[in-house]
Amino acid sequence: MSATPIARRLLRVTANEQLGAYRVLRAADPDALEPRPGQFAMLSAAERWGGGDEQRPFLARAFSIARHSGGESHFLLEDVGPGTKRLCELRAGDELWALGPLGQGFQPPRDGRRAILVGGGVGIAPLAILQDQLSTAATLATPTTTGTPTTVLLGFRDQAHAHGAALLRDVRVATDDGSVGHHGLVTDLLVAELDGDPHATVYACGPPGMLEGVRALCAARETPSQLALEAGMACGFGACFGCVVPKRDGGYLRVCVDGPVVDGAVLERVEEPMGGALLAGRA
Amino acid sequence: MSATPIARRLLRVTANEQLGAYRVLRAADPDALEPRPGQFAMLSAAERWGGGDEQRPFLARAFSIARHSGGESHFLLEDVGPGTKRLCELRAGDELWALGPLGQGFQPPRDGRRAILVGGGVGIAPLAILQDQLSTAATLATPTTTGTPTTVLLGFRDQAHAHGAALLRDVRVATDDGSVGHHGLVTDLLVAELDGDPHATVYACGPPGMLEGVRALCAARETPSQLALEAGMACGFGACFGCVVPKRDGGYLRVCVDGPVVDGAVLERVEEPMGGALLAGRA
Amino acid sequence: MSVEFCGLQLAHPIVNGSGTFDAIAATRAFGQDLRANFPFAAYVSKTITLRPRDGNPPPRLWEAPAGLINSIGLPNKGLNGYLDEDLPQLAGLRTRVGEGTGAESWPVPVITNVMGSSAEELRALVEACDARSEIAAIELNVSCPNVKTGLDIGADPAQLEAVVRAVRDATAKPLIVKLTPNTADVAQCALAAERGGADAVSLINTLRAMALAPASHAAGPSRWLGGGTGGLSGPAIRPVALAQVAAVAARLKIPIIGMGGVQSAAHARELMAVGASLVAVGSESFRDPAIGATIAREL
Amino acid sequence: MSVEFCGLQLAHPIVNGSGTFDAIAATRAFGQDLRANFPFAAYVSKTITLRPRDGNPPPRLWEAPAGLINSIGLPNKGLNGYLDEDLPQLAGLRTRVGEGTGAESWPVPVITNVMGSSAEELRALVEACDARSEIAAIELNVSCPNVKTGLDIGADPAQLEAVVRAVRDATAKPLIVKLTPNTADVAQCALAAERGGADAVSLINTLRAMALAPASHAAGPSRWLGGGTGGLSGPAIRPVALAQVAAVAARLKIPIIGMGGVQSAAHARELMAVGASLVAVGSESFRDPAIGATIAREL
Ligand SMILES: Cc1cc2nc3c(=O)[nH]c(=O)nc-3n(C[C@H](O)[C@H](O)[C@H](O)COP(=O)(O)OP(=O)(O)OC[C@H]3O[C@@H](n4cnc5c(N)ncnc54)[C@H](O)[C@@H]3O)c2cc1C
Ligand SMILES: Cc1cc2nc3c(=O)[nH]c(=O)nc-3n(C[C@H](O)[C@H](O)[C@H](O)COP(=O)(O)OP(=O)(O)OC[C@H]3O[C@@H](n4cnc5c(N)ncnc54)[C@H](O)[C@@H]3O)c2cc1C
Ligand SMILES: Cc1cc2nc3c(=O)[nH]c(=O)nc-3n(C[C@H](O)[C@H](O)[C@H](O)COP(=O)(O)O)c2cc1C
Ligand SMILES: Cc1cc2nc3c(=O)[nH]c(=O)nc-3n(C[C@H](O)[C@H](O)[C@H](O)COP(=O)(O)O)c2cc1C
Ligand code: FES
Ligand code: FES
Repeated sequence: MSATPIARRLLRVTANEQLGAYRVLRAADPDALEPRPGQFAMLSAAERWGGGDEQRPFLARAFSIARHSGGESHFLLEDVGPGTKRLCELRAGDELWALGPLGQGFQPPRDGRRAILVGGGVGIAPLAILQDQLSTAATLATPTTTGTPTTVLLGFRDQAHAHGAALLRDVRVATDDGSVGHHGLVTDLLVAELDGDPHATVYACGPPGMLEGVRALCAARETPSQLALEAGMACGFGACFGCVVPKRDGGYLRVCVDGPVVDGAVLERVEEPMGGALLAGRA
Repeated sequence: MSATPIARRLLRVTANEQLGAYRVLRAADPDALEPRPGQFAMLSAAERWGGGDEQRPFLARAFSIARHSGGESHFLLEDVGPGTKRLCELRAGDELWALGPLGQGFQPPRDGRRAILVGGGVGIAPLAILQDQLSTAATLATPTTTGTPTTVLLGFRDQAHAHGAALLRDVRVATDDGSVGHHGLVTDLLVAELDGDPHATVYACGPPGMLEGVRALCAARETPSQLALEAGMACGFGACFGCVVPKRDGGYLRVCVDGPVVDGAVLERVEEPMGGALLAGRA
Repeated sequence: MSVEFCGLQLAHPIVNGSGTFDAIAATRAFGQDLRANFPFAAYVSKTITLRPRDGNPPPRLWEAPAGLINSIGLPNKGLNGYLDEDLPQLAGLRTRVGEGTGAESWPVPVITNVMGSSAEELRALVEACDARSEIAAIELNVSCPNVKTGLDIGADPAQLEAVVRAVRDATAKPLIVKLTPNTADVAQCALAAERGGADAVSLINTLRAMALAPASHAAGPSRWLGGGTGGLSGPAIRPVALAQVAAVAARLKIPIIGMGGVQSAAHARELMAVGASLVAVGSESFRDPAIGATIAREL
Repeated sequence: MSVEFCGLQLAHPIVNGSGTFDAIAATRAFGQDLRANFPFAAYVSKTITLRPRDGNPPPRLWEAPAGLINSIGLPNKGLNGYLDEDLPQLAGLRTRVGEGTGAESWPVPVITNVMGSSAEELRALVEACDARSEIAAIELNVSCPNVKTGLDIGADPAQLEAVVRAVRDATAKPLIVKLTPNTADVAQCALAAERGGADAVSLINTLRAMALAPASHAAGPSRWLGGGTGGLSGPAIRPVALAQVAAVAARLKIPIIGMGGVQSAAHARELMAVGASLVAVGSESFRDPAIGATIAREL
């Protein structure tokens, strides 16, 4: 496979559609390399990136490649701050910068294991392209041509977010408020799956709490887990050393080049990156 | 007359129309005080003020109030940089912040002098409202109710810019390239006027070179001149001391509070503010 | 929201940064009403020097990424001009807090900011200010990057301590030392001011900065600012301000006026969280002259 | 556009800032092709210390107005890890200038950036680098705001001169001193480096800065960065960089690598206009990894 060029690509937005609480952004991306599931791109709007009251965003933002087909790249966006807000606003015809695909993607299941995909919130994005590829077994090079048997478990906050589940096929959903599917955590569904048949590989992407749940469940059962991590990123290609998470055996890994997908076994636990010391205040 | 409130007003754009090389921006401004001709407002777009490659504009920008009627303020804009570009882009319905009217406006002619209005480029803006008021003599409190006899001389670069002349009535135009009206400087027209009848007050606004021409011509003839100056401004209300021009008798005046309109006699000359020392470079 | 600061009772903790709000010019622009509705809880004057100064030749301003460079050069009427002409007009400013019938009117004390090129000059300035009842407190500018002397005194802890000590007994009014941010260790300078007898410190002043004329403007590349160099203010310097205020607060017992890039109540709260007692708003007032009042209301 | 710098022949004057481009990681991300098409004319390594360092706990980044605060904490494999594992991979980088048949390929020399907490440590680092032919020049980091020692040496002219003198005769390779911007008078520090025997200076490093966690994030207000404080880079600091490079250039005879907020050829030209011989691009590479090559082409 040839390599991602160092040059950013200027893409033209072809569609930006609402999907419940999310947006699906599509852009013509004929020159992109075929991404591996789990890889991401650094995106920024070509215009009006920055400014506003807080003079942000300044840096590009990381997004999982949700799909790449027909010369278009697809992204699933959730508006959580100035960068995602701006990207959510883009309309067909607008331009954005993209760098990627970047990082380490998911590895195919070994030993004939079935695949359990566990997604939480906007973290379902990389599972869409993963599901596609597992079902055709085209790039993940499994021994079968009929694809890997795949179970998809998705967790959402509420009904508006659960609409995002339409990005994948044959899914089972859990919601925090019980408005759709199982009332509770997606990891409840995972427990039942693993208890039924532990000969699986778990692929997970979602908020830190969910990933930590998945990691711990899999570790307890010695089920292999591949976790797609998130971290604040400045560059996405290993230049800044900003995106680190601690490794089980000491030191840190760079999520952008050593991840975002890592073997659950390399982590002690998945944590929300919390700031430094509390301020003592003054007397 | 009551005073400009310290609070900025959030105005809604009602129209933004092309006028040759310029735009005429109108905004609903029901709470504005009646401006005196020559006063200005500090404007900034409510959204997307800043950002972009150079992270500018940051400060508000100064604009002459070209007219204020029917509860609307009118501005004549020329796109010369990031701030004017953004304002030129505003569409009906968009919002902008306005502070003003600010500064010292034109004084009515004394001793029964007629008024000669001399404008250059976008500097014609404050002459529009001045012409209106001179013709009704409403606020300038001249002894006559039929208005002051007024001659309007406008200079432009070329035909596209000369379209701006439509902002005023009964004008005579000069263009640098001869495409409209007199082929040459607007000060050529002024010389002829003053030679014909020097019992006049000259009101001028335009680029520094033109203003200096007007100042010198008037000074030589002892004709009173009122010059509307420009200077880079951070605040517009005397807070920053940034907008100064040198006075004839030493020291500086603040264009925003001592001007923008000043008596030509207080200046030694009108100069393009040029930067500090040339860089020597290194061996 | 009312606060006590060095014995002064203030309506709220938001004041202006020296040189970024001219109460007299603002009253000309916005009318007498401003005098009863001043947007700040105390009024800090522009820096006053012994003799009048015209300030630097223009251009004096350059818009920078998320900020502003100024090279104003401390124009002022000189001590006597200030005391005779300006101070009487500055006395009696008031600010209003709360709405409707619950609104209260508070006096707005005057803090006079002074700069001198020697301890003697500074002492003369402080003595003269001490004699005037309209002045509630004195701020020593030892940090202005536009004038050589200001820099040197403020950046060297030993010199700074000596200067503060030299003027300290010339006044019983609160003495605030405005520190320079252009130094290796601002906490050392703050400690020196404290040892010298300062009642409070204020920071940060502008960062030394420069701008070149736009490529289109001159035959060769030239400095834009008439003063050659200038000082950077605005949001761009807010992270530096936060670090310096935190560093000073960790070492000092006396109160701190924090400033640098404050645009909102959230920014003011951050400076207070790291240890500022009062927060000053500078450049943001240029964009919105009422921002001081808005921040105070939203705190 | 080719330039000579301390005896090195470079394809053009644009290099990377230390710690803002990892040639090895970039080759993993962008492929082997990068090795023949490197975006910079010289490759400056991230700071290397004697012993390996993990760096600071996360979060390490905060986006600031027109910039970025980092608190990376100098993670690196240590001297031996660098010399044994990384350096062989860094040798042989090349860059291409011009298009089509006129294109020329130039070698990309390696400049190794080192930091030590004492003159002895620095000397050991410099000696080890001197022994390796793959290293073309050595940059001393005496300015990193994240590690106490770096600060103190670089901000005090006397100490700085002593340190540079102590390592100077340990190598015949060009010795570049990367100055700290967090100082009262950067020109004095630069002069001290020059007196100590530096062949060039580079500046500016990041400005000491701080960020608090978003109000939503914690029970009480807390520092965001795992390292407590960090360094500000990007466009926000460009006006400070311009002033400091100009101040140093006015006093020094040795060449200067200028950096700080460079995003375009116009910004690079400004630094060169005030006296920089080379220009380094730091944070902007994060937004656009090819920006070094773009700037070189547009100069
Ligand atoms: C590999 C990877 C893949 C991802 N895939 C997706 C995806 O497919 N879809 C998607 O929607 N998102 C995805 N994300 C998350 C996405 O990158 C972030 O939501 C985005 O960067 C947020 O930017 P923002 O400007 O909208 O919000 P920000 O304001 O940056 O807020 C996001 C979080 O950053 C922190 N923060 C707040 N202010 C600052 C500041 N000034 N500096 C630094 N941090 C701050 C806070 O913790 C805040 O909650 C992915 C992230 C990674 C690393
Ligand atoms: C009282 C007054 C009334 C005015 N009336 C009008 C009017 O009616 N209509 C109108 O179109 N204009 C008017 N102007 C001019 C208008 O304010 C300017 O054109 C505007 O501020 C330019 O902003 P900009 O961002 O578009 O361009 P800028 O980029 O700010 O460029 C304008 C000029 O500023 C300088 N400059 C460039 N970069 C910088 C920088 N970074 N920092 C500082 N200066 C820089 C250069 O000399 C440049 O040519 C008036 C000005 C004043 C003072
Ligand atoms: C135009 C301008 C003029 C200033 N004049 C003075 C001054 O006379 N004396 C002083 O101590 N500080 C002066 N300052 C510094 C401010 O008081 C303040 O310390 C600095 O601008 C940082 O705050 P800000 O980022 O909110 O503007 C000035 C700042 C600006 C922008
Ligand atoms: C994430 C990051 C890491 C850095 N690491 C180092 C370093 O290891 N050693 C060093 O000397 N400078 C380091 N720097 C400073 C840069 O080399 C440069 O001096 C500074 O960022 C200013 O340039 P810029 O504004 O173009 O980024 C680092 C800067 C950043 C942003
Ligand atoms: S985001 Fe820069 S190293 Fe990972
Ligand atoms: S623009 Fe600030 S004093 Fe005139």
